[in-house]
Amino acid sequence: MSRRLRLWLLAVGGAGVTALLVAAGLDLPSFGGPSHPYGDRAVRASLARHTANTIASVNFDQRAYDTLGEMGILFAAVLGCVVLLRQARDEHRAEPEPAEVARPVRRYALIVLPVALVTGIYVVAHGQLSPGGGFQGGVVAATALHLLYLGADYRALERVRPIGLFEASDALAVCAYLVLGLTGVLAGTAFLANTLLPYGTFNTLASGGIVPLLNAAVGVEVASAVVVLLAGFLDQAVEIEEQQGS
Amino acid sequence: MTGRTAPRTTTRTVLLALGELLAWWTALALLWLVFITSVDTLERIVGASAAAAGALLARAGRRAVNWR
Amino acid sequence: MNGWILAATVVLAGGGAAVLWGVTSGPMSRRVVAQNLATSVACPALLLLAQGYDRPAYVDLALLMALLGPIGTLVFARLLAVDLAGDRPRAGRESPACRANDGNFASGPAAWGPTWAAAALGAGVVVAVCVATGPGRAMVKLLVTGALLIGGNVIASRALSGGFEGVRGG
Amino acid sequence: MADAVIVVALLLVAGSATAAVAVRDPARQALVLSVLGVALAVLFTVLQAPDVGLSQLAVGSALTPLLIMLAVRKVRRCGRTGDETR
Repeated sequence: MSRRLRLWLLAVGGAGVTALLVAAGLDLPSFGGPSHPYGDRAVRASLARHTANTIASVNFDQRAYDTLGEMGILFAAVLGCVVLLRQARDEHRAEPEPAEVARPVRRYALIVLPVALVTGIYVVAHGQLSPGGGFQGGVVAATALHLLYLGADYRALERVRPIGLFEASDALAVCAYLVLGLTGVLAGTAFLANTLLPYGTFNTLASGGIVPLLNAAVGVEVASAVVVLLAGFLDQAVEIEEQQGS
Repeated sequence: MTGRTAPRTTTRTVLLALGELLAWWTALALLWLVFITSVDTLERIVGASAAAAGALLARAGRRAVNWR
Repeated sequence: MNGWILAATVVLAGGGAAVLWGVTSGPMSRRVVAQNLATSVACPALLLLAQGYDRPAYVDLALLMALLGPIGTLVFARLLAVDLAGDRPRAGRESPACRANDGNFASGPAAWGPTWAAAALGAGVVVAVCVATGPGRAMVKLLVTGALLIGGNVIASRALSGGFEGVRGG
Repeated sequence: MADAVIVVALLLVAGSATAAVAVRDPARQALVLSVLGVALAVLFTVLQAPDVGLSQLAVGSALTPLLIMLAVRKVRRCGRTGDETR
């Protein structure tokens, strides 16, 4: 195909997409209007199940099956990264060099490390009450751990990060989500149906039935997955070297 | 000589470790109380566990950095 | 639209434009300083928005911003340490001409101007929001956010001006 | 007038996204990308979607820069050892 033809093809395709987008844009309801058919129903359903944060109710109750799929995507993506970034036969591990970091930076890292972990757990645990949830809190908790690499060196991080444990907890958290869903089937209702647990008092930690438990499972899964993913990247960037002269 | 001083050192190390953990646990539990809006029993239990995890990580992190 | 949201708009427009200009032009040392400033502009703006929309739950966003923003800057300071050390004017042969080339907020001592300005902005916003909230646990949460923001920014600036000079390969 | 803050956030996102595409060096791109993450988080907040804003904040402020910068370092190291061997 010549360059000229390709450009023409691109122009025709672009014009078509533009026309469709403009047509769709003209048909949209106006910005910030009063009519929210889906929103009204979602809010009503979430209030009926005593979940203060409607987003958590949508993610972990009304459409919990979608979240299972997203969790599977993250799990598969991290699995793929671990396979791709493994130590190949023509590579060897070099001991990471110790680093001298300025003292205020090191102290900041050591102080913020537990604060960030507690904040991450808070975001996971309060997912059904305030903005946040398993994904956000899990990422914060996993980021906290890597302050040890930033504030000191990779060896310090490796000492507090038993990677096998994180791989196992990643898989176990996915299993926990599935088992929580299957208990619904065993009890005679649907997969991932939020009917087993009491809905609790509105706006307390125990409200929302199954939502806080699914939130916790996702939180553990995301935190472990991020730690395992970053471990693959850090190994490649800091430790693994190509064999000299190969 | 070393055999006689060893137990005292161990007790002292254990006390120091407990003190460090307790200080971190108190600070982090107070932080949790600051974050939340309504306080009830379950909230206290979860907060205490989160603070304990944070205190353990704080000590592990400090030891990992000071180790060399 | 109330005064809080107006203040947030002003902070976002002014600070955002400065950050965008700084992060897209000039030497690497200036770009990382601008990236660090993004945190200290966005976090006060988020606090003002939480107050303006009258939703205390939105303070969580500012809290996470204050916690994670400096960590992001530390990532750049650590992994770009070699590039930044090359950019930085050496203390020995620091001439006025060499300084003038680096623009108005280059690395080294000159980066402390915007850092303290951003810290003052953060402190001012936190105090204003605290006064509006009144005493209580919500106020302590705001103060914790402010402390994390200002401390994190100062430490990140310290890291950018040679905090990782002892780091070679690791 | 009430939408001024939304307009400002949208302009910031558009500006930083364009800059992220226009800058060519991966390390500098990562810097612009982290600013884009902050701008997106603010945009989601002013559009009253704090959950999405929190996700963007958690991923965009520290995790994505770390992944990109580690990949950049690995590529640079590979280039250096390749030069030495040759």
